[in-house]
Amino acid sequence: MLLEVQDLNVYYGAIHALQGISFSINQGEIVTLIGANGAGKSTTLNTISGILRPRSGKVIFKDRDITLTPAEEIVRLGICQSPEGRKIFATLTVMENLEMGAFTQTDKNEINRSLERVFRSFPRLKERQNQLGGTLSGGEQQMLAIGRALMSHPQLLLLDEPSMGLSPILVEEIFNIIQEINAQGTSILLVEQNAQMALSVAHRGYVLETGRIVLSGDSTDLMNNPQVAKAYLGAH
Amino acid sequence: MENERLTFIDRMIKGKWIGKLLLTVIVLFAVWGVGNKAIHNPQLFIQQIINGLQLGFVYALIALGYTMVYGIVRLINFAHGDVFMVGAMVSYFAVGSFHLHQWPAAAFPGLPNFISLLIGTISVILLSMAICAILAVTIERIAYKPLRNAPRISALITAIGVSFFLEYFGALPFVFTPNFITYKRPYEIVTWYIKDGIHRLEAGKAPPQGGILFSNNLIIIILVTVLLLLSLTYIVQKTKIGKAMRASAYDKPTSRLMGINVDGIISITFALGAALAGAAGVLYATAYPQVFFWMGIIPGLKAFIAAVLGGIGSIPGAFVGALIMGQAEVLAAGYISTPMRDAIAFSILILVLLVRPTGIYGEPEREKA
Amino acid sequence: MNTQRSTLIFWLVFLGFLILIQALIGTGLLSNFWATLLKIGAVMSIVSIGLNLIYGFNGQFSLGQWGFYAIGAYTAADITYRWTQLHNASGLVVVLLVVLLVSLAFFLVAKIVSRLRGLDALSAFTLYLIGLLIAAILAVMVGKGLIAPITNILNLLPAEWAIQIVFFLAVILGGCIAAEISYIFGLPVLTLGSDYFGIATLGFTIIVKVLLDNSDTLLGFTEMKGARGMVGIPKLTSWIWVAVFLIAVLVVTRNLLHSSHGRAMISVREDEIAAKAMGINVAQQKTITFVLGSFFAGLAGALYAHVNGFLHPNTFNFIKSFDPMIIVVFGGLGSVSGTVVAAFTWALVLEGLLRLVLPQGFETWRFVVYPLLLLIMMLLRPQGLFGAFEFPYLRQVLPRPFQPRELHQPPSPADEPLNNGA
Amino acid sequence: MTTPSTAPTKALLEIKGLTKEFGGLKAVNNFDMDIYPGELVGLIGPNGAGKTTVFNLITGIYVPTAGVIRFRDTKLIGFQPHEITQMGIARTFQNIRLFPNLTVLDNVRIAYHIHAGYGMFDAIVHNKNYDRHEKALTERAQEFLSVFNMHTRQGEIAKNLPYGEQRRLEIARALAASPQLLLLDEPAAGMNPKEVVELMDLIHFIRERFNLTILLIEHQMRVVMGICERITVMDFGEVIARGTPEAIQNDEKVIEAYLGRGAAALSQRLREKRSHVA
Repeated sequence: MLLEVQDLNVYYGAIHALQGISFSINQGEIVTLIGANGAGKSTTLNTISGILRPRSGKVIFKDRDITLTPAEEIVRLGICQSPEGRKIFATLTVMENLEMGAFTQTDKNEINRSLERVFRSFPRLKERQNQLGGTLSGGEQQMLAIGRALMSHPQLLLLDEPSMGLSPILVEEIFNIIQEINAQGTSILLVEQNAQMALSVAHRGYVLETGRIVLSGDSTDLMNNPQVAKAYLGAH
Repeated sequence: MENERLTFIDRMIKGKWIGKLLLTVIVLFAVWGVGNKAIHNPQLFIQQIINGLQLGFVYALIALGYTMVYGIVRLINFAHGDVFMVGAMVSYFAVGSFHLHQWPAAAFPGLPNFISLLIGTISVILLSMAICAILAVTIERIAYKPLRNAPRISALITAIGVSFFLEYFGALPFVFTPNFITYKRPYEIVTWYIKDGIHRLEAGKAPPQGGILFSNNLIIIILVTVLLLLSLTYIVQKTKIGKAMRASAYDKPTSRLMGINVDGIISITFALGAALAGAAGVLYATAYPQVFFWMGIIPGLKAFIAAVLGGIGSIPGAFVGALIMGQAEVLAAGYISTPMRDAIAFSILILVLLVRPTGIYGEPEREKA
Repeated sequence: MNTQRSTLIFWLVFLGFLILIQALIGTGLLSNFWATLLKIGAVMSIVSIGLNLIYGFNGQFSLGQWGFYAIGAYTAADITYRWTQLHNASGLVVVLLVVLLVSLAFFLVAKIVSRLRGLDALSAFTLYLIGLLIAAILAVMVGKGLIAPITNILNLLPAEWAIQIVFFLAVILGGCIAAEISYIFGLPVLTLGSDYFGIATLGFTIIVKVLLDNSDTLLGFTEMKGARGMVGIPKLTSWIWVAVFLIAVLVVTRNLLHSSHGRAMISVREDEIAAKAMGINVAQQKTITFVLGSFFAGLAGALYAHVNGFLHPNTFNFIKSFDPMIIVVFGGLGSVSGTVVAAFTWALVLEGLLRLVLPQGFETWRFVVYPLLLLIMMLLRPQGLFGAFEFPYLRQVLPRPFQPRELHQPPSPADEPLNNGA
Repeated sequence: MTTPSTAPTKALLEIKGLTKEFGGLKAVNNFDMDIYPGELVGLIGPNGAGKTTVFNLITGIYVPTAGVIRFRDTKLIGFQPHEITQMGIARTFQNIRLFPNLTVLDNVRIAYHIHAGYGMFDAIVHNKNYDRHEKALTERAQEFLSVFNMHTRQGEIAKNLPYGEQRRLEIARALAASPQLLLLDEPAAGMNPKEVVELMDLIHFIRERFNLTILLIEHQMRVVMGICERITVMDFGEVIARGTPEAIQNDEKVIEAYLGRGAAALSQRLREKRSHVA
């Protein structure tokens, strides 16, 4: 098991945002968390990334307890997040953005290899490497966000809403790339509003509702689950 | 684009020329006031420009600290001027009590006088820079870091508190005392004058009428400032730490997600800014040889105005703003009114802000989400 | 409802407090030292309430409060000085005329400006400036003729009465002058972004201080004596006067905040763009609040001038201009109760207790201890002493819940959670 | 249902040649649009196409570089945002912009400020005039909240409301300014399908009840195609297509730039691909 989350409880002040969440990700899997806005999806990711501290519960990565490990250390261990809303460093160039993704890497050759890999996946970034991040279009920014996360050469990639605000045609492209990245051996935890797309690429999925996991299972099963279909896939 | 209901008067007003007229009148008035006297006595004018340059370069070093700290934590670090004061004080003790500047001469007696003085002076500057950096990081850890998630004003109030503390602690009799202290320079002042070529001014002699004076101080100040400025620009633009500083300034949570130790980067920023202020402290004290516990307030304030004038958060802005501030202050004092020079400095700031609401190098209108 | 009762209790507590302190002062139980500190506390309350309106409720980070305080102080001091030392009402008459004519000029310019669409702030400022200059010159010219008759009228009254009337008018006029200057200064400056506005207002404070340093030479008011400090101001600020002004300020603030105008003011702090989208004239709201806050600062300055009978430009140094800001943050942004408590605490502890507690020879430690207290306070309670808490009378009471008279057919959210599917 | 696009009535909102540059970059370029009374019009397009900029131009937050916006025969250019709201255009925001620290009731009462009926002086002395108008205003706000089923939450602080209710409050607040034209900026963003259905019901409801004309920016095709009568598609600041939902769905240009092959077909394809990989 690559990542295991055990009975996680997170609070924002008095608000109980995550109420005992447990799930796991196996090596090579794409696992998706779906749920409504405010269900706790991003909170889960940020807790794994070490930005938020849980009040109780554990996050175990490769048999190591990383619950209280600081965020920068977690990146070094091999988990990297591409945050919601892309969060490109608009005042840095594309190249510098990618270098920031590789901040924890010290080996120059390794960085160059990562860079080549990212440019292979996203040739458009190579064309624009000297442009400021803020001048990219929405789709390009999303590519940069994913590419930047890949620069740290993670074993587990956390993707927060990669389809947000993108046109259907770009969503398609992004999801294609997500599958490619996975095929190259990176495990992915995918958080999505767009449940249909998410379930179609994921192996397994969990449904979050107000801080709890209410359903879990194989993505095909989830897709065929009438309740999920009604609430998240928009079937009538 | 034009409104249909426009009358003749409306159309006159539409050009926004009234405000521009006011600005033009003010600028013309100032130019006339200065220019008139400058033409009558061009030597004096050039002398003023040189004096302003010296002041402006010192301000630039202080302003950089304000601007860098503001850029990364959006805090107006009011204690920065007092860090500058500490820098001057450290060099005072280093030179006056410990004769730090003489160590190369003592260690390597064979060294030429010029070289040993140079190394000695550099040591004094480096010591001030180091101590200021340590001080600033300590302040940051104790007073600002715990408030990072509190409202912005809390940190500002703490900064004012720290500023008070440094001043009044410094004023205690066993620290720096509440008195003016005459500063002993690590090197002798050598003055030259320009009149039919450059001549060295003999010590104790009055400069000839119409000669333009400049000293080795001016050269040292400009050299040190340019050197530090270039190193800083290199650090911020080219190194990994500098890029991480810019990334953290733009978005801290995301920077942490990239594995950047944001707290560490903030500390480094404070340290860099304070080191520059420390160097500025030494240079200021050698130029205006008197140190006392309040001395950080006014230069600190001027440098701060300079940083805002240039567009706070922008490094070239701080530099340009400081040069403008130095000139404005000296020219205002020389040609308009000495007691009003602080008021004039601020009036310039307000006028510039009215025309460019985010300073000279500030970001123009950007698309809002 | 409880509003009636809390109002009653508020007034009773206030009257009791007023009488108690007055009795203590009258009987000599409260030394002059502490009585002065109480007055200073009340004065600081007034300045700080003004600042809390501007910063705490309207969201404009202003460091100019101290400048307006200085303007109020010197204006009022000049009026009473001329009355008591020069035995004429020249200050009163001229300032009164200036206030009236400048208001009129502003009103007229505002009429013109409102008709001109697309005028930028700087141009509007220029028009106002022209109006101000014309009105001021006119006021001085007209005023000269009126000095003698008004002095005579006032002299008909008993001397104690006359001086109290002059004092009262001087305080109000001090506030008005501060308000008018804040109006014209705020016009262009309020368009700046938050931090830049703060810096511009800080600049204002410094400019005022420098002008006061040179008041005898540059401005030509020889009686103000520039950097040497103005002496000979009558000590007219009694405890009753400050208490009355404080309560008036409190009531005005409270009533304003509990009205639609107050809500509009707060909406600007909450979200400027959303406020605009709700039809609120954000620029106007900012100006009104800034002027009102500065009016309070002027009042407070005027009262302060007559506490010690001595004014020095160094009192209005920009370092001191942080004091009201510290009080406001210390009391809690957006809490009027907190501001008053903090102001009195500030005066009594910093000026009073610390002076007494520190042993002989350690007086200079006062300002070493003060920032440490400030630091500890900020670390422990960054939201301020009171947060947004208010005492009952000042607190806004929620209206009775709505009783639907008829049943509407709103789209009701059908809440059926998925829990059962787990 | 009426078909206003063919009706001979005059346009409520008329936009001609609207252009806005930011530092030489054309965010909106030569944009035309007419909206007739009672219509529900959709504005769609990829991120950064300039949709929100169009909203900001209509509501006066930006001043256009060129072009004309006419609302009920008044040229809007040069008017301040608050004046435009007072003329009868209200809006919501992409990222909800409530007054976060104020109560639900105050959020609505602020929208009534322009009709407060009493002045500064009345407020300061709390006279009869104040009492009367303040009471009436509060009651109106409360009654209004009850229309949106939120009257029981009047005392709650806006930022503590759940997401869906914040959206509802924002729409309610916009309507409290009694607009004729309502601009909704991505109201369904961040909502799950169930909430989206509720939102669509709500939009239908307010449209009937308040006799509104609505212009809607939205990404979720289901919303746009489901409720809009006419749709304008933008890309790179320019209009690339306009027409009925059916026409838009079949427009080659739109498919190429924006819609793609359609979500269902795509998801099917991705599944096949995955089973291939696995």
